[in-house]
Amino acid sequence: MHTSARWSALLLAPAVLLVAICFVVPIGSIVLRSFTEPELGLATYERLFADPTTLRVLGRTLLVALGAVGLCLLFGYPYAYLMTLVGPDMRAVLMVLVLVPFWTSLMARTFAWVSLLQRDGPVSALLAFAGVPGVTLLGTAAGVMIGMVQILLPYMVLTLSTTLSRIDRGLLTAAQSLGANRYRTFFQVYLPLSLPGVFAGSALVFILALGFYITPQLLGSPRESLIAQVIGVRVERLVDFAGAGGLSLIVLLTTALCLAAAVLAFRPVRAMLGQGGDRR
Amino acid sequence: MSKTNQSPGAPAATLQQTGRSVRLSGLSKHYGDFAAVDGIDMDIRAGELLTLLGASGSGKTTTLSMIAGFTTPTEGTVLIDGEEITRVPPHKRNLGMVFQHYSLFPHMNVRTNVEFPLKQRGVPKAERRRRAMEALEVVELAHRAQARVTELSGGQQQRIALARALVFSPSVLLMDEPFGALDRALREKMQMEVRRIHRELGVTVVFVTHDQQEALTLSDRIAVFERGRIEQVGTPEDLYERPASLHVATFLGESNLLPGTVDGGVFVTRSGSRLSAGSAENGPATLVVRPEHVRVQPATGTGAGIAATVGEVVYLGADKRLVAVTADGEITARIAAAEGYRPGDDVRLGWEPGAAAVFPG
Amino acid sequence: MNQRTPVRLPLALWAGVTALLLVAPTLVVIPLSFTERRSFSFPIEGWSLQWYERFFTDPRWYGALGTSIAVAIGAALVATVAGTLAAIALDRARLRYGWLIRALLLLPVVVPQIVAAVAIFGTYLGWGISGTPLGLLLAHIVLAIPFVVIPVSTALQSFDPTLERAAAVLGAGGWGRFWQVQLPLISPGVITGFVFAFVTSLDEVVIAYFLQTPTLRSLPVQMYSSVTVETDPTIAVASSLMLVFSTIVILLPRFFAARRRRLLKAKETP
Amino acid sequence: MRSTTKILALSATAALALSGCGGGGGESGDGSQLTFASYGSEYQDAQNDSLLTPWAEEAGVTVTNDSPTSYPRIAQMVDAGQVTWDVVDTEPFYPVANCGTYVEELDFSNIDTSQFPEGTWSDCSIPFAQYATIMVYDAEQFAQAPQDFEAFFDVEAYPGTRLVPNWAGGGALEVALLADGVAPEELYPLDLDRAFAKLDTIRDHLQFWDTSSESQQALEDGTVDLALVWSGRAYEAELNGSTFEPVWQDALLAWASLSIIKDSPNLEAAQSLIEYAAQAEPQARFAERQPYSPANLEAQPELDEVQEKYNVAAPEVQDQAIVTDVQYWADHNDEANEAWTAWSTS
Repeated sequence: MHTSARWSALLLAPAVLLVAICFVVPIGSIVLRSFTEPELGLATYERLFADPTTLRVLGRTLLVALGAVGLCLLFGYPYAYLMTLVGPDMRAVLMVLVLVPFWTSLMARTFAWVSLLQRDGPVSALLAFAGVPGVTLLGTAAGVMIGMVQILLPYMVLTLSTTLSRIDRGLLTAAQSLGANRYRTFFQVYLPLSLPGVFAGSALVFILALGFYITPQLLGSPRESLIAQVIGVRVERLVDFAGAGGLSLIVLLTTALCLAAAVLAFRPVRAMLGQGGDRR
Repeated sequence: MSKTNQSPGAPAATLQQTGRSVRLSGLSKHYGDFAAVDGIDMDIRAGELLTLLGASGSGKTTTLSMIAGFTTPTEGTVLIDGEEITRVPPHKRNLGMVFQHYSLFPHMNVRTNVEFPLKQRGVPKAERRRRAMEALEVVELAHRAQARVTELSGGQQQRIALARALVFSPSVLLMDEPFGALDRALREKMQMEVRRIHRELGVTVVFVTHDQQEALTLSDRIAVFERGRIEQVGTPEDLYERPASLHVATFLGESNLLPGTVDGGVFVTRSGSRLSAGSAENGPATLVVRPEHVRVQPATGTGAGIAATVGEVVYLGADKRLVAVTADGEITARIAAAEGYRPGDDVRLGWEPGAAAVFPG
Repeated sequence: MNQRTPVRLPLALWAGVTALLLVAPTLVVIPLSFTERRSFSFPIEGWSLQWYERFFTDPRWYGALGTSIAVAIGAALVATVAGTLAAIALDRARLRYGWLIRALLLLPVVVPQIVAAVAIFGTYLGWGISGTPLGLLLAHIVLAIPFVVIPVSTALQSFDPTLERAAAVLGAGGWGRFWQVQLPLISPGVITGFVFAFVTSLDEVVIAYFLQTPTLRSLPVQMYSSVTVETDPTIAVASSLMLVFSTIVILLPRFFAARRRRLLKAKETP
Repeated sequence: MRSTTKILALSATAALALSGCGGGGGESGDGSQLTFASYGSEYQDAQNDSLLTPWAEEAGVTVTNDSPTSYPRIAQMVDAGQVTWDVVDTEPFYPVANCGTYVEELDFSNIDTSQFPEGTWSDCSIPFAQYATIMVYDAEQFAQAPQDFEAFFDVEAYPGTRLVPNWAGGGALEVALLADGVAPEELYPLDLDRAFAKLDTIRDHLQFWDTSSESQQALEDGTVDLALVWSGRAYEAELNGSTFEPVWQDALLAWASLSIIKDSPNLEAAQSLIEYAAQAEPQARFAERQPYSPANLEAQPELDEVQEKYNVAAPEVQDQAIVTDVQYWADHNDEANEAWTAWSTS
């Protein structure tokens, strides 16, 4: 249906105005402060890049986010795939298993992990039982990763299952009837068809992982600090809004760069994030 | 159809009506430099079934879209019963429409789909239900009223779509390649159904297709589209017997084409045979003659005509198809089944002067 | 449907591990909420209801719950309406700068919440809405909009536009087409969006932390404060209640759907 | 469109009604109101019972509480000219570092500073309670009690995990230098490079706490073996059955600092509250409620046995304690914290 420009402007207005005024203006002003304080110029950035923490933590954040994406796919894809194979009742059960943690407060889940991963906690006991005694995951990179993956996994599964449930299983039968074995069918037919979901889910998880604050704060040690925590320190301990604005801009640009790469490389992501026009 | 012999799908009285006329005047649609439709003038008479026939990209679908109101013309006007509706939005045009892929609402059942247009018109619930059931009876699917649309076959879905398009007695029914997705047998059955419903309800139908056989079967009149223009409008017989252009002649039915030149009322084939050219102007031209108008005679006879050798004879039941090889290429003829020509026989081909048409080019 | 691919054992086992990872950590909060000691440590030696009593008698806790739910409902409603309308406009009109608008609307997901929190706090303070319900509501609406736009856009991509043409030519005006055809068909996306938005607001800590006043404190902020200031198992009560509440909300409609399905099946095969 | 606006307005109203019309008061400026910001929870409750409520009754002022204390929040408030807090409880360095910029100078004509330990008050702040950053050790783990901070760095004699505060001013830098042989009187200005070098020798045995409750939790759960914690948290942990014991040698004294936010709309009432808070009685009442000791050494709180054990105001503790140099921290907080972050995140 053709829609006049005036109508679309009217439909877009509430969301666009809300985001622009209540979000972009504040972000813009803090980023602006990184260029205007203490005086107009790039002093803030010289300061930030002279500090070895900036690049080190930024690199670590990217790696952790990638790791989280990988693990979420490793756990999430087979799970979402299974959801398409089982009957409606079982599918409902599997869906509930995803939605319940998704709905449970992030604070609560992070603290559940604290108590699970602490020294002599249940996970340590389990590992000791499995023959690896004396391991404490709290305060380690592994602990942070476990917590992050558990929190991000529902986002991946929900995004994937939307895509996977739409894939016509008849195509698989067709491919198999043409002589492809199960694995070839999966890798040559099913997997390519599921890529839009994989990239949408990965992009979502990656972006969310970049901004993780509470989980690494509580499950990790300073050695696992991510960029959000460093920004937090800038603001809360140093009351350095200019520096925080500068770091924010760096994170924003990094994210934009990663997204741009994903968008350029993969059409499905472009379809999701780009113009809604090129459907089908 | 006699009144004592009504079929089970007899029309409900409420659906019967007087169709309206549609006039397209100077209608154009340009996309940048490209003219999808290029200045069309056409009158669609009240109650007739008119087919827009053409290859894909010929402008027939864009024209239908402008009648429906989905596409705004760049120039020109659309009038229904003399009233201009060029800029009226689709939902205020009171047209029925059937789409190629049925476009039934998947979240509604059969009956609520058919009730949909009545609901938009504020028809009370009880009457809505009654009329929907009547429309479903017309398409002989009343017994599936409660079914989910996804449970139905393609043919059934298209009949539901037809019922939905007719239930509110629209002045004009638009059909956009409605049977393209159906198999051949079902398509022919649906064509008969449309003919029946059109005849019984008296609605004006504008039917888009690229299938010339379908167009010939269904239409009161056919408009042949080519490159955004209408080449010819007429009854199937007009078009078949008296094509206005070489394109129309070749697009509809089977034709023999003979290239040659017109010189003072005489058509000279490349090999030198001289035939009547009627009133065609001098210059390079093509002679067109239908196979059933080609007369085949034994070569012994003298008289005018083209010398040929029988190449192939195919028995078709009611008649035979004979392919004759001439110095100007193959010419196909339909001959009576009783005729005993065999491949290799020398024959002489001819036709009544009025049966062949000569077009420049 | 009757032609199912057999589920292989390794796949089922792996999915089982995943399910355990998803659910087990959440369940640990339940026994923790009944602990006798003021500690999060295991094993739990004595049982007590004192933390539940505390949750429901201390206005800081039950008040925070009320604030959280009110803000989450408000934010989710507004974000769902605004986000759905925007997604529709972006889907239909091939706007020249559509991608830019889409990027703008997705921006709140990209920006780390600590940045958003500090920026929003500073700016809202200047506008006099920091520490007011309106300020928190606006921040959460904005944060939730992307979580509506994404699923609704996805739903719109699978929406057949000729259905809308069909509805139009059958007499449905803009509103009719929207309410009777488009919205029902994209409703799974809209509902997902609402749920995402609700959860986003309910879960959000950092911005709410900066915008808080003692009278406007959301449950996550109360939990965070409680945990950073004292070791208080009431947080386990709060999480257990949220867990039970959300499980009920998720399970009920599914339970009814499953029952209806079984009833239908029973009817079809007498 | 119109309905969107309506829904927006409706939910805003609903949220407003449900959350009980928030927004701290204190902007009236007629002296009948005051907003007090502190660290929340039972700590702030105790401040209310021992200090704010008695004062408010006496002065006829309505007190609004806000929490937690947040430096960026103060900065934003003052910079935006929208000050909603009047009196605030902060770390000691803050009012010294921001005297005259983010906090008001105090009028000392009605405040007796003679009873405060030297160095605990400034032009812009008074101490309300004191505590110490001390070393604690797991008595079940180590038969031989460690005597001083050298033990903290001796992983041979005292193997195990060490817990330290995760910010520069938390005390780990001072402890590292003292353990490395720096004399207490030569501690400031801190030699950061030397401190980090010393800390690096036990880097693999270190864990960090950001909030004091984390440190208390660690003591109660026994997840560490030695720790630098606040005395009050060690006290709470002992009440909950922890097996950690304090070492008072070279305890780093710190205190809760009260000051007035710059451009406070209720300056007079704020000054009156500060004057009241400097007195012995409210400080004694507070010490009875919380594991903090009075900063006014005239105060005579009635303490039980365990409270007495952790009483920082006791003469024997005061004698072996080191007072944190707030002027150093006021001047070098940013620099030291940047260095700390660079070190701790690597």
